[in-house]
Amino acid sequence: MSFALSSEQEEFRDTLRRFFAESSPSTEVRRLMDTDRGFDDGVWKQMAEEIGLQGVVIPEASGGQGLSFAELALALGEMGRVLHPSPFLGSVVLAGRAVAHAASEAERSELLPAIAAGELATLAIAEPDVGRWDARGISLEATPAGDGVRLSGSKSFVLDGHTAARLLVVARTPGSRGEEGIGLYLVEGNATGLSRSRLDTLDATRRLARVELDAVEARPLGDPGNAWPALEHALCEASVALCAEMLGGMEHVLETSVEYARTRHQFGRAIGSFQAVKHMCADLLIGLEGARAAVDVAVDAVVENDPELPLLASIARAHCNEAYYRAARDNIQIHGGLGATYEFDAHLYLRRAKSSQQILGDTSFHRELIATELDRATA
Amino acid sequence: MSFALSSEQEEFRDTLRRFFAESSPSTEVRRLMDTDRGFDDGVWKQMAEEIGLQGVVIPEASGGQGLSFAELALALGEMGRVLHPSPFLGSVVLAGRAVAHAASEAERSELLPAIAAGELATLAIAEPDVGRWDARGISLEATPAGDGVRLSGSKSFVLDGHTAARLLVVARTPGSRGEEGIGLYLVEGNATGLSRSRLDTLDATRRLARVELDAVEARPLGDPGNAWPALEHALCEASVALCAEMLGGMEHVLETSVEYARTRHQFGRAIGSFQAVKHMCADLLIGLEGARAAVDVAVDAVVENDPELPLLASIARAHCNEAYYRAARDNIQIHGGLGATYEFDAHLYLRRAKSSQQILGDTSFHRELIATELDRATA
Amino acid sequence: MKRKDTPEEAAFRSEARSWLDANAELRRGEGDWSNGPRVHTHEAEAEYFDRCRTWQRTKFDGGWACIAWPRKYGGRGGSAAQEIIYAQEEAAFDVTSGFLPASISLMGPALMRHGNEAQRERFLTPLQRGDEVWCQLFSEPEAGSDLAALRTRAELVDGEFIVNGQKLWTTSAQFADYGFLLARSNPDVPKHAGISFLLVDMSDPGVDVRPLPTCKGDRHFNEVFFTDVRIPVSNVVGEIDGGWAVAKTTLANESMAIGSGRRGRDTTAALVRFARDRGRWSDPLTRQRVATAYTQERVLGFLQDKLQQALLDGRSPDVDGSVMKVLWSETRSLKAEIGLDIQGAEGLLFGGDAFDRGFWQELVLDRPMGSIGGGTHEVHRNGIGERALGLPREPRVDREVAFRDLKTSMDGGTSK
Amino acid sequence: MKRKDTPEEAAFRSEARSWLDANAELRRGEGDWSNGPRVHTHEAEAEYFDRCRTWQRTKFDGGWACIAWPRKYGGRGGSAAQEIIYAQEEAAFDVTSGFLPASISLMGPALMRHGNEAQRERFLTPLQRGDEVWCQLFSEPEAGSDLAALRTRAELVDGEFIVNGQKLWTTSAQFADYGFLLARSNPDVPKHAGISFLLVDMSDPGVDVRPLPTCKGDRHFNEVFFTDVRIPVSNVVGEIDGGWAVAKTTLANESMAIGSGRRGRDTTAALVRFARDRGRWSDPLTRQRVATAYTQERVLGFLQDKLQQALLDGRSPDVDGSVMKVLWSETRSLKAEIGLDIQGAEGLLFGGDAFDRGFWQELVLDRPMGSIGGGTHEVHRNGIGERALGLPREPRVDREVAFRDLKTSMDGGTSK
Repeated sequence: MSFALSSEQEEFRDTLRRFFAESSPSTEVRRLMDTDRGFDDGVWKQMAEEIGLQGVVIPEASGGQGLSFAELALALGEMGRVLHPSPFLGSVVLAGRAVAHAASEAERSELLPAIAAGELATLAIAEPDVGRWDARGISLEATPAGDGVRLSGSKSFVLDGHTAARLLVVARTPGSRGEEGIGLYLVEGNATGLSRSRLDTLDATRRLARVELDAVEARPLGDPGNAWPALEHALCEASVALCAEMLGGMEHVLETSVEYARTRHQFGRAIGSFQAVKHMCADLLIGLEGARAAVDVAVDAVVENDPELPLLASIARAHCNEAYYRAARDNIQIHGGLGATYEFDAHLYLRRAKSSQQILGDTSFHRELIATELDRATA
Repeated sequence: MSFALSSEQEEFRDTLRRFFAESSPSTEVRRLMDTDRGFDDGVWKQMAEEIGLQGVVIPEASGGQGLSFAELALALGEMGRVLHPSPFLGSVVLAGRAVAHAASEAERSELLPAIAAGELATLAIAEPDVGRWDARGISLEATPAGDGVRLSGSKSFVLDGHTAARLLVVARTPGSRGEEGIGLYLVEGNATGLSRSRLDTLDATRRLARVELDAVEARPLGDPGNAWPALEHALCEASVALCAEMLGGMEHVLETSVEYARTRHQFGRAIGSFQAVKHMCADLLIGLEGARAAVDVAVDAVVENDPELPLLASIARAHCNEAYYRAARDNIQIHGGLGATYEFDAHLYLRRAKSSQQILGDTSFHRELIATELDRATA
Repeated sequence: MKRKDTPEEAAFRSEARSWLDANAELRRGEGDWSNGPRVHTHEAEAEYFDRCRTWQRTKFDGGWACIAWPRKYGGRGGSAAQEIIYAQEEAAFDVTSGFLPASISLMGPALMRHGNEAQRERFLTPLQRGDEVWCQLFSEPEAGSDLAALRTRAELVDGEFIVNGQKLWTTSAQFADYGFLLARSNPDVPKHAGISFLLVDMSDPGVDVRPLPTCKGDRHFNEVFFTDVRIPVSNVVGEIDGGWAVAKTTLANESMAIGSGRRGRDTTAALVRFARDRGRWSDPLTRQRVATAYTQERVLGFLQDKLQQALLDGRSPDVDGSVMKVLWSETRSLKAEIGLDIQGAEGLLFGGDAFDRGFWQELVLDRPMGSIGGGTHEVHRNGIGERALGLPREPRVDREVAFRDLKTSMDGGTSK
Repeated sequence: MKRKDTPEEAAFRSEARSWLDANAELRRGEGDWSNGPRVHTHEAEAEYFDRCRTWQRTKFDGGWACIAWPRKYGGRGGSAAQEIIYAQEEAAFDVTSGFLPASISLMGPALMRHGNEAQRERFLTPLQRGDEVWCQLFSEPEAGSDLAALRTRAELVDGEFIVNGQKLWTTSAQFADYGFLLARSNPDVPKHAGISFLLVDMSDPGVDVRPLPTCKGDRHFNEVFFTDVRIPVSNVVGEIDGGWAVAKTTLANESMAIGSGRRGRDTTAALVRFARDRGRWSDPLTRQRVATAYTQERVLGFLQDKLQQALLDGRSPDVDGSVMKVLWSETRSLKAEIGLDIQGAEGLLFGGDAFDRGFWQELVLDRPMGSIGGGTHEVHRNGIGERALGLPREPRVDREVAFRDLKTSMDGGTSK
């Protein structure tokens, strides 16, 4: 396990911290919350061209930096700290990892360079009402048509689905069930029969869309009937990436709380000298220390290709979901009246924390995955 | 609703408080914990003969005092305060209320005077392993034999089942299911084929026994095939009575905590001036105030024969189960090292609180009953 | 199950009912105007506020506005029990006075107890009629839980106070004619001893009211800025520098009102219907959590009943206001969490794209209104410990020091 | 997944393993003697204690007792990393030194840092060998969280300290040859400044050891009474009246040990098997709760790994000992509650009549050993806030006052 950062990693993190502090101050985040696209094209371009962030885990041969998942996790942590609004999670993590695991080598060398260059892709998997990020939740069927297939149906909760240039749609062969028959299909953003609409979201710093497909032409990627294991792997990685992002948010939230508790005076004393506030902060640190360790271990499991990854990813999610939400909630409480205003950023972190609990499978979903692993381990 | 006590009720409560303070000091409770019978015959006799407590809700015509359930609840509260060990809950509440609701008038005039006089009866309903206090949990069958029936099988968690002179056994007609076919059967303590053994209990101030029946002769009471509604009513009343007892325990526990927090000094200050302790006490008061109101309302529902009784009884249980256990646990925490010793009584209340959660249906059982009521109310 | 009315109470109840029948419509359950504006534009809120004001006037003219107030101050000279009976009856009708009764019940007792005769005569009747609307100007950015640390200055110059400073969390300031204001009139004495309670004309050009949006996005609250606002000495309630005593009267009324008043929408039933709708009502986890919330909701209701019974019986209430407030807020927050969790992925959405128009999402965001507004949970738990349980206070470092020498957040010190 | 050994570490590991193979049996999983006595009679505990002592002696003779201690004090002169590697290997064998390593690691560093050369030479080797067993005599009835408020008196008379007073929560006092004792040598100065750290011979007739049963019924702990026990001045560690500095060295070692050391029985797996056995494993409520407990258990394990890695790498540990301790205790308590709840009515039973011989019931009763023992959760949360987060301390009222003038519980004051 690599609980300690190398000096290169520390430098990488510091560079990113400066970059996002400058490019995503609260004023920018709030400005972008009110735009339709939800992110700044200039900053996105800078990320791709100056830092190569969209290609951080993409092999050098495909135009990426060929760094490890640990660097990707560091990058997400820095974005999470400032609530950086961008299609990074959808395009680089979800679409990028799905392609990396489920596409053929030829397809990878075609698609990954585009992602690395900052072209927007996304993964459309969950469906309206059902809202599950697992094989059970996929009903959309891929009907063979010519060389490719046609897709008809709906997807929802698609990250940046209204702006992505390419959609990777998860669908199943007609009549298949469960984990059988699942495939990954490429749909161009301008395909005929595709309509997409942005959804209003609790967390206005992350864009979601609903996607309707009416006999849309799609191109199968990889081994269409047998893509589930690869997609599951990609989803585990996305969960770990999300946790890394949550960790950054948690760190920011605790720092804010502690700073306020040290400097805000009431009754002639810093409020952090009162046990009610002090112990709230202590509990947040307990949650944060655990989250940090859980993320480190899960990131390491990705890097090492550890077969325990699905369990470790769900453990990280189950822990971070609770710890981040609690931290975001108590951060408001510690800030009192100030925390209750729209102007102060605390509620933006609460919205992010709450939404992070519900995307890519909610807490009870991940706990059930853990229980299923325990079934096996104790059988 | 009768949230306020009448002056007669206040006097009744004060008398009982003095009586139990004198007859059940901690030294006595601890002495009796190590005896097989688990209670003091002399005190039990005094309760019956001097105060008439065993007959408090039994009609005067049957040798009781003919007071209301409110007085019974007050009495249980006083017993709960001092952890008074006696067969009161089993004999007076469970057996007494089962006879009152399920037996015929003639049987009532035969059985209730004995209970009022202090003869021990009990209700045997839950069965080993299954451990449910509802119709679903009853498998024991009553096989017709002559005028009566014969019972073969096991009951467990029977309050004072090893010492009771009479057992009221709940059984079902052969082949019946659910709430159909349930009956109440009288078994004498010395019946042939009956064997009883005391169980070792987490709460050593309350005796439980396992009862084995091998073709034991039993006498049907009331309307044997249709006794479930009456028994359910008796069980609701018993749950309310248990809550009243828990309330007394909670009051004692909070008083102890507050007194200690006011007088124990650490770091040159009373520990109750520290917010960690103060807020713990405040939370206990929130729980206690709620418990008091919930018990008042449920007792009133018994008195008024309110059709909402089952719901109100389960609400009181669900609330008291949590509030008492939390109070007993935090009482130990507030007392620190002293609270962690065997010599100090705090753990006796913890054992009682924990056990009170699990007898007559546990918290999740009562929550499910509440949810079922919500089904109906919102259908 | 209800406590039975005495014959006098029954007669009063029926009188109230008859008057209500004649002057109001029964609630319909859906579309009642009294549930507040559907949309939160300034226009919709202003229209709603007008209806509230009209209803308050109707009540006053009928003799039902301030039932327990003395006749000489425009009240009915009735009892607290009659007030409750009237409220029980009124609850069946599609009427509300919105926030007005809150400001009336905060301001009225303070004026009756601490005001002079001239102030009572001038202000109490228009207050009850809703002709003059009041707002409470207490909280400040630097004086939250520690209200007495307020810094808005009131300097006495030539028989007038000149007020400069900022208040916030002021409900209805945008509609108010007058405000009751706490200001620092003497910084050279300990903080509680240098505060005056002043009545301020909100139409003064030096008063600037700006909306203060909450984290949920609501715009009920305001910030109020004072620039050289002149207040005649005759508008001081109580003694100059003795305003803290007056403030305590209004604060005591406030916390009881929060926990005991609002029953609002029957959200557990809504939760069950919602869970059923979402196919989650058969899930044992959901059932257990909803049962837990319902238990708390009912227990809170029992406490509210208990309080009312005590008032009806003329006993002093044996339920602590802070207990009710914390329980109310925690119950509301628990239901909000369940409502959001039931939705799973749909909980990501908001507004028009969300179920129930994002009602549960908004309730989650609204938690601070219960856990911070009206006093933080921490302050209320202190109160429960000290007032209700008699636990000792913390050592105080700010009692004996002149206000101007107090350590404050602005010193930037970390006092490590 | 494991961090890879350096070649030196690998060599050391294999050396340790060979020695262990030659001197101990592998764990069998069931019936290991090292899990502690099956029954809690004094005889069984004494026999277990003897085995622990024998194993400690074997380790010492093999050169494995105190790997990181300097050679001149009987240690191996090795590194912290080697200590961890040895412990990792030893974990596979059915051996334990019971409480001895704890008292060695509390006493050893204190003596090395604060003791004089004569004391080190006299005590350190028999300490490591388990030839002389030590107990810690710190806590008192009046000095719990506030240890420095201790009242056991040590009066200096003719070059000897005469000790009178009472200690409690003393582990293994019944088996101990020596104790390290904190006593009040000067009551006329503030409380931290008048304490001495003394080494006491437990066989002194003035020392009376009595068992102190815990609420669970365990008899591991003792009360120790001192009546005119004479201790030569040569047995003072550090300065007279300067014992608090020595105490702090031992206390810092203690809290880290609690959260990081005990992995013990893999209780989540036991919980799953138990739930399955009781027919409750298909219940979604149980599955979710067990998954929650397992998450905490694993996260705690990750933190323990992180700590070990830091030590192996020679970095200073970036996990706070109090964080580990609170998390450990809360996880244990959560599992206990689940284990009891799974049982439903069977949870009413105890001992032989209960499932798993009442293991879960006992674990519930044992909660205070985690939430109070080794410092209450409240004290640890203060520590996390102040030490790890830099939050300011509370105003202290007991720092500048002579010990004899301090307000104590015995004054009966309520300081309202």
